[in-house]
Amino acid sequence: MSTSAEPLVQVRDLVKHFPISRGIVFQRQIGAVKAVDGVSFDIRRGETLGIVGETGCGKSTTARLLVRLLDPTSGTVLLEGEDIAQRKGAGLKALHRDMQMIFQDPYSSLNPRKTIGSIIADPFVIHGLHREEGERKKRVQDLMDRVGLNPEHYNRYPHEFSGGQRQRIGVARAIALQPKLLIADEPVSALDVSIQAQVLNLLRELQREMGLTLVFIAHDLSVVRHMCDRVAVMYLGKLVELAPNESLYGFPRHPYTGALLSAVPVPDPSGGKRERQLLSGDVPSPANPPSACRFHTRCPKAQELCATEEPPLEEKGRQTLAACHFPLTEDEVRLRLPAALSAAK
Amino acid sequence: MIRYIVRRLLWGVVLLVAVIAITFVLFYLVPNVNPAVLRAGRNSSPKIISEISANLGLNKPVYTQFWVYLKRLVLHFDLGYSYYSGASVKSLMADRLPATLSLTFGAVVIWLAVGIPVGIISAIKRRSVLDRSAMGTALVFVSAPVYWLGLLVLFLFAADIGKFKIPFLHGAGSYVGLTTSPLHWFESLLMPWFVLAATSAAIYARLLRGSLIDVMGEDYIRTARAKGLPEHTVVMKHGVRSAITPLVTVLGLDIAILMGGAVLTETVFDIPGIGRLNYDAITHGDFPIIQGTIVLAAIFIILANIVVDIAYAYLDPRVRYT
Amino acid sequence: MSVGASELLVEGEPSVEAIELVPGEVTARSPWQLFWRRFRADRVAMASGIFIVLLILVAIFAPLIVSILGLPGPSVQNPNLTDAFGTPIGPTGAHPFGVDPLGEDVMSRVIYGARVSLEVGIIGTALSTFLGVSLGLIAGFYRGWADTGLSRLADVVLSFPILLFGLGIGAACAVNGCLGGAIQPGVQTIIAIIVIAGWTYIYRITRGQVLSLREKEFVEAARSLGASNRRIMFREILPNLVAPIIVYSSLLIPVNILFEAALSYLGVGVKPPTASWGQMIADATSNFQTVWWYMLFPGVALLLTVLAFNLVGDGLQDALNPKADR
Amino acid sequence: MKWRFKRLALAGVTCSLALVVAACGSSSSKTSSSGASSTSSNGLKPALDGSNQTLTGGKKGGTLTVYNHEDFEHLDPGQAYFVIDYEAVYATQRPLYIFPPNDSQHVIPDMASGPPQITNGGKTVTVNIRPNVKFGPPVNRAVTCSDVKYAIERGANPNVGNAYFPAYFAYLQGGSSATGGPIPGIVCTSPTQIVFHLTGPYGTFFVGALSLPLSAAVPKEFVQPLDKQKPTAYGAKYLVATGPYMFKSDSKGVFLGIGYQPGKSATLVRNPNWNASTDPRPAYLNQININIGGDPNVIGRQVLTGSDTVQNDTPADAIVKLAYQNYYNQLVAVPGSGDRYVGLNEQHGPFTNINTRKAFWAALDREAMIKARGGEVVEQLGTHFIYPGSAGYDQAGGASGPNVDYNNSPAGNMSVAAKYMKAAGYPSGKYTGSYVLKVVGSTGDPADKDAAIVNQTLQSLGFKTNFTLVDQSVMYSKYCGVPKQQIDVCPNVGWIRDWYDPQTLLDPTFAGYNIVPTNNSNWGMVSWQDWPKANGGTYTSGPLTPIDQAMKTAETSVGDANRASAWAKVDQMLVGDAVAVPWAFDKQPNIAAKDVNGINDLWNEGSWDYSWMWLKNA
Repeated sequence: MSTSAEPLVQVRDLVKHFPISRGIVFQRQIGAVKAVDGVSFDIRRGETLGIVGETGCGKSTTARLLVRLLDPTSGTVLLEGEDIAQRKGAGLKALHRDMQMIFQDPYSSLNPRKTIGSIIADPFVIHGLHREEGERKKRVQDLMDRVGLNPEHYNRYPHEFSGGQRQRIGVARAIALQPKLLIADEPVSALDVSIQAQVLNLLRELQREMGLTLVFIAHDLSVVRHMCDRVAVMYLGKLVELAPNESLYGFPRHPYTGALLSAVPVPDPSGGKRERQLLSGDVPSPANPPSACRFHTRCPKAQELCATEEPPLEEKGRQTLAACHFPLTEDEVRLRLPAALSAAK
Repeated sequence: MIRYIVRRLLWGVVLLVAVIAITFVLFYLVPNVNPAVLRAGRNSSPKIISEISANLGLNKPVYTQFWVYLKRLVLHFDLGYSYYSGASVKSLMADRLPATLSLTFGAVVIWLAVGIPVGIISAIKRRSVLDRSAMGTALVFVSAPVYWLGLLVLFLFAADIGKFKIPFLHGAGSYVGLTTSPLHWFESLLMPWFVLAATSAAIYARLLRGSLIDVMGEDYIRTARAKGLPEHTVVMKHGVRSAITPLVTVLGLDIAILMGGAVLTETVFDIPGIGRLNYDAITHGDFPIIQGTIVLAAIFIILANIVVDIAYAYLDPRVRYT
Repeated sequence: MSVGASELLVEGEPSVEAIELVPGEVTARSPWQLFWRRFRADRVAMASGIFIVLLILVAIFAPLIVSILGLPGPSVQNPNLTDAFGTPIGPTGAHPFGVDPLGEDVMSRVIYGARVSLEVGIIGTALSTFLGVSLGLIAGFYRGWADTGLSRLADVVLSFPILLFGLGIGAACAVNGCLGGAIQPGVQTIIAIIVIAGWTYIYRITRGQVLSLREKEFVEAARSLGASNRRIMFREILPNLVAPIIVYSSLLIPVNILFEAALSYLGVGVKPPTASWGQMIADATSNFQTVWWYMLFPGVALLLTVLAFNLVGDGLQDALNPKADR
Repeated sequence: MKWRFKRLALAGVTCSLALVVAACGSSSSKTSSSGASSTSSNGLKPALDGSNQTLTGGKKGGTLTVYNHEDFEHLDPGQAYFVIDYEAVYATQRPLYIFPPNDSQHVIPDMASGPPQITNGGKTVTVNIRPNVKFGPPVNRAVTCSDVKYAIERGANPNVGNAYFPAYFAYLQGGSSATGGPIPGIVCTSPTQIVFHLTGPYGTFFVGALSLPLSAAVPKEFVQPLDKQKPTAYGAKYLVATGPYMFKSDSKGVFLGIGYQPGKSATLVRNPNWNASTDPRPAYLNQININIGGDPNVIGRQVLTGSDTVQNDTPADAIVKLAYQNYYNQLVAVPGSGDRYVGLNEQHGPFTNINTRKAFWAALDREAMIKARGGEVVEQLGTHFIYPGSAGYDQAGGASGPNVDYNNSPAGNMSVAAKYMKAAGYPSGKYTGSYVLKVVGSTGDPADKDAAIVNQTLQSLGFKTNFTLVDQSVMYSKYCGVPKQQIDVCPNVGWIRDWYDPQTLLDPTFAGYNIVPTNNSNWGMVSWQDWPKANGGTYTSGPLTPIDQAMKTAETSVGDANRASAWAKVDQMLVGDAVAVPWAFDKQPNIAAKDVNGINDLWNEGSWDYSWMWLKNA
């Protein structure tokens, strides 16, 4: 594994708009859902990057753009310095060997008509690896063993497995090609809490053993904290804060991050009181997002400037990047998130 | 809502023009009787034939003929003249429509009156002997060709030729208009109505039973029961009302297709309806009538689809106008 | 249930969302094994299935069976079997189903008639299913213009009064065939009509299912593995369509058999000397009150065949979707 | 179901139609020489044949109910050409001459006041017109020569399109180029005298054409404006009568929707302007109600058991049988209602060889074909082409026909067939080539049965066939009547004469110079000369074949007896050349209620003549 300082992936000004069209015979576009609207960040080799945000904020779209399940409206994704949008044919296929994904729903991510043996063998078949039947089967069973499945269940169908087992199947499929980058899109949100930890531990284990770079997407900040080195927070298609784990949880700067943290039921050893910062109103429609700072309609600290000028994502100390004209102060954090600040200390 | 209806109507017009164009081209390209030859006398000279061709506009290119046809259709609902009798297609169809409508609506009444109760009872008494025998009978009727059923009924019961004559069941060819003699009209249609309705009654009973069973398993039915409503109220008010919605789609289309001519039934019972007209025209290669009846039937079908969509939206609030 | 009234010859809109193989007991049984077990338990459907198998054998070995029964061939004319007015004789020991006005043996013709019905029912259904599934896959998978175009085309086809249209085509192709002789009159023409009219039902069902399947994560998973579109369509999506397609096409078979019989009845389908049940019934209409056997037996054969296919179709549906027990 | 096209079906071709019918009730198909009354081979006594019907002593009054399964085609005397139309037209219109019901070979004056004078070597025909015949309402004036002249001239107008004008009225000077305007060959020398100038010595023959409805006077000032419409509205919406009856009409002469509901019914009432003293017809009935449509099986029973009613179409097989067995006196089977034969293409394929044609003739089971049509009560074995009731029938061979071996086995004789196949160059006695015969027959019981028998016979001779059935009109107008289609075998063709003269029977069907690119009625392309293929000409040049030569001679022979023997000779040549295989002479079965004194027009397929019949209980 390369240890060069160059990030594994560089994301620059990534935009994805989904057109909204209407018409029976001739369709015309009448608008667009701005799912991802200008996002830039790096993924460093070997790290685990968390991406969090509410449902619909664009995190899953971002993940799909990273592995080219979607093509961006504009912007670039560089893998080891090379634009993945340029990949075609065999090159594109090869790209999929480097980047793999684990999906959110273990029920729908496995084809109910195929045995798990053939599901896990798919990557080999597609990429023409281990063509010999016996060898392929052995490889698949190794993988099953490695993710904690009984290799003898090779011929069973997905419906015969529990949710956690299914997610392990998904993991086995994703690591079969030994990718450089593994993107886990809310891998445990559909699972029972008791099972979640097992799957998370499996992922951490694999990351350590295989030296994987992991992008971990979640809407649950506590899960991310358990897994990640750095965390990116998204709101309505924009990156609002990007910080190392400790910085984010210790001293969130963006009011939105603050609100998210304040909603997490963190056990508070200090027993002190805290003032919950509740988000008012609904998330605005991504088809028609608010001007300038998109959070200004719901932000407790919003001022006139926020509605007219978009704040850049910039260094706010402690390696934290945040896009906010009026970031949270230490006092505010202390008042609202006493546990957070104390944990960081 | 208005926008939705207007858009559906516009699309309906497009569909209709497509149907007309396809039939036009198709029947133009395939061999049929040359109407000019038909009109000309025996051993007629090519000169006469070409004159008649010119009279009928047959010497013009297809697209011109199509355009003329369309123009007359839109401006005057003029569908041309029969190659055979020279009568206007519009008047021929107007003349035949009452018989077809009589046949259709009588049959619809019967199949709903039979199919719906049977469907409901079968669903409620699911797996009972009653249910099983009703559904078994239904499947037999679904499988029986309507014309054969017609012959069989005529063979057994017709007042004129039947083995077990039933005096008021007049046989084939006994149709008279409603205005001529309401009683005779009614009696002469009894057999065709029942024969035509048999298959549909069976289908509707099966459909309704299936969808009622699904509906009765829904949560809101359980809620209604829990509220202590009497069972028949639960079934009729809550169950049947929503279970019947899918039938509306089928019903609209069925009526439309039959209004366009119940060819088989009209043939067996010799009822002078649109279907018979079309059938005779096809055997004679009388293109204007073929085209006219297909256009009429297509209009019914397209309109029915639109009406059904709109009705569906009323009946099922989940459907949105998009 | 999707079989339309025989007069209508049009299906109702598919009422089934998705027929899924529902997990049964947790054993290492494939969905097909589960399905087979359930189907086998359905005695009516099994009996119907056996009837159909026998019928297919009868159709294939018609010449053999006719000679074993000691019957004359289906087109052997014998004027001695009609009286001075041309009225044929009724059922006798030598001619169990009687003879027709040409002195041809009705039983022999009923046996040979199974060939036409099955050919049209099975080949017509197979072809329209193939076309419907292929186009449905393309439209549902690629969406966009392909979808718009194909769906609009289906709308147009569904706006036709199919029976009237079939009558027209049947008459038009009667002598020289259609498309410069590429489609021969008779069975081929009927199959062509069935395919032209019938693909839309399967198309709509397939398209709908593909539209929802393509949003499933296993499709994304395959794509993220680098699978090609073709592989996704055929290896990921298609296997999930097999069950509903089997159910719908099994219910289309009886509809198509009735359609052939109706066209032949109306005189534009299969024509003599080829024996077809519908054509025999048509032929019998002019004298059915005296020559009742000529009307009765082909009709019964048709009824039983269609009924058997309907029962098997119902059985398949129940076996594949035990929730919808009917 | 069985429908009966009456006369010349469309397009002028036909005539063959699906009628069921049969022959003089009597003649056995095998032996008897002509119509008399031996019993047939199967011991059935023949049905009544109408030959001894009484025309006198009727009672006046009453209303007759008529069942027509089929609808009318044309009621305009200028267009009418089917038997079904003739029945109504001859009751409402008066041509110059008519045939009395009992006599199919001699005309009597109708609108004419006396017999025609044929002068100038047969090239001029002069007819005097009755002075005191008035048009019915709303015209109400006396008929004059110019009304007759216009009636004939409009036959050439494409908007009218008379079917037989080109065949018979082209003999008039200027007739062949007429398109509806005045014809120089028709001259009114006075309001009551009309003179026809012909291009040759065709006078004897031409007089027959003056018995057709085209010569029935129409009121020129009333009809001419209607004839400008395409097609004419005369006969479709308006009609003016000259005969004893008229379609019920309003004061403007509109009968559509009043006296005629297409597909439903028609009503004939007395013409108030008709004067019995000017007309040979007695016209006993007061009114005729015509019901259109209905199942032939049902109609038949209603008629047999009802009163004051007749069936107009051919009854269903089962009804004929029922009537014969239980209502013998209510059934009439009128001989001489057409002939049927199998057309064999002499210009393409295996049937260019005369021996192949003879082999097929020998092999064909003509008795089975007749049986399929209802048996000998309604059919007579066809043995040549001039059928009973036509001049020349006996000279041409009568019932048994020419004594040639291929004609002597009505049930088919495979050994004779094999002999001719060998002569044709197939030593095995069966066809061994690869040619696939195109066989186009007509749908509808019983035509399809006959076609199936023909197909079976062809296959038994070793031929491969491409066998198809289409509607009869399509069969004629699209296939058998179009030489370019090169149909090899037409099993369901036939012809009905326009009147007794055999020219009306043989000339359209077998003359090489009558072959046309469409609407052809010489289905076997017999005597085909150098008809310019595919480009629409008619016969132009080249030496006449012997058959054509004989036809030309016969066409110009003068005098009934001479004509009969000249055409009989043509018939014998046709049989000798096996140009087609005749298999049936039709008899027309008609049924009436027992209290109806039905009168059949023997000259016109035995159709009912409403102007002569009466009700016994009137």
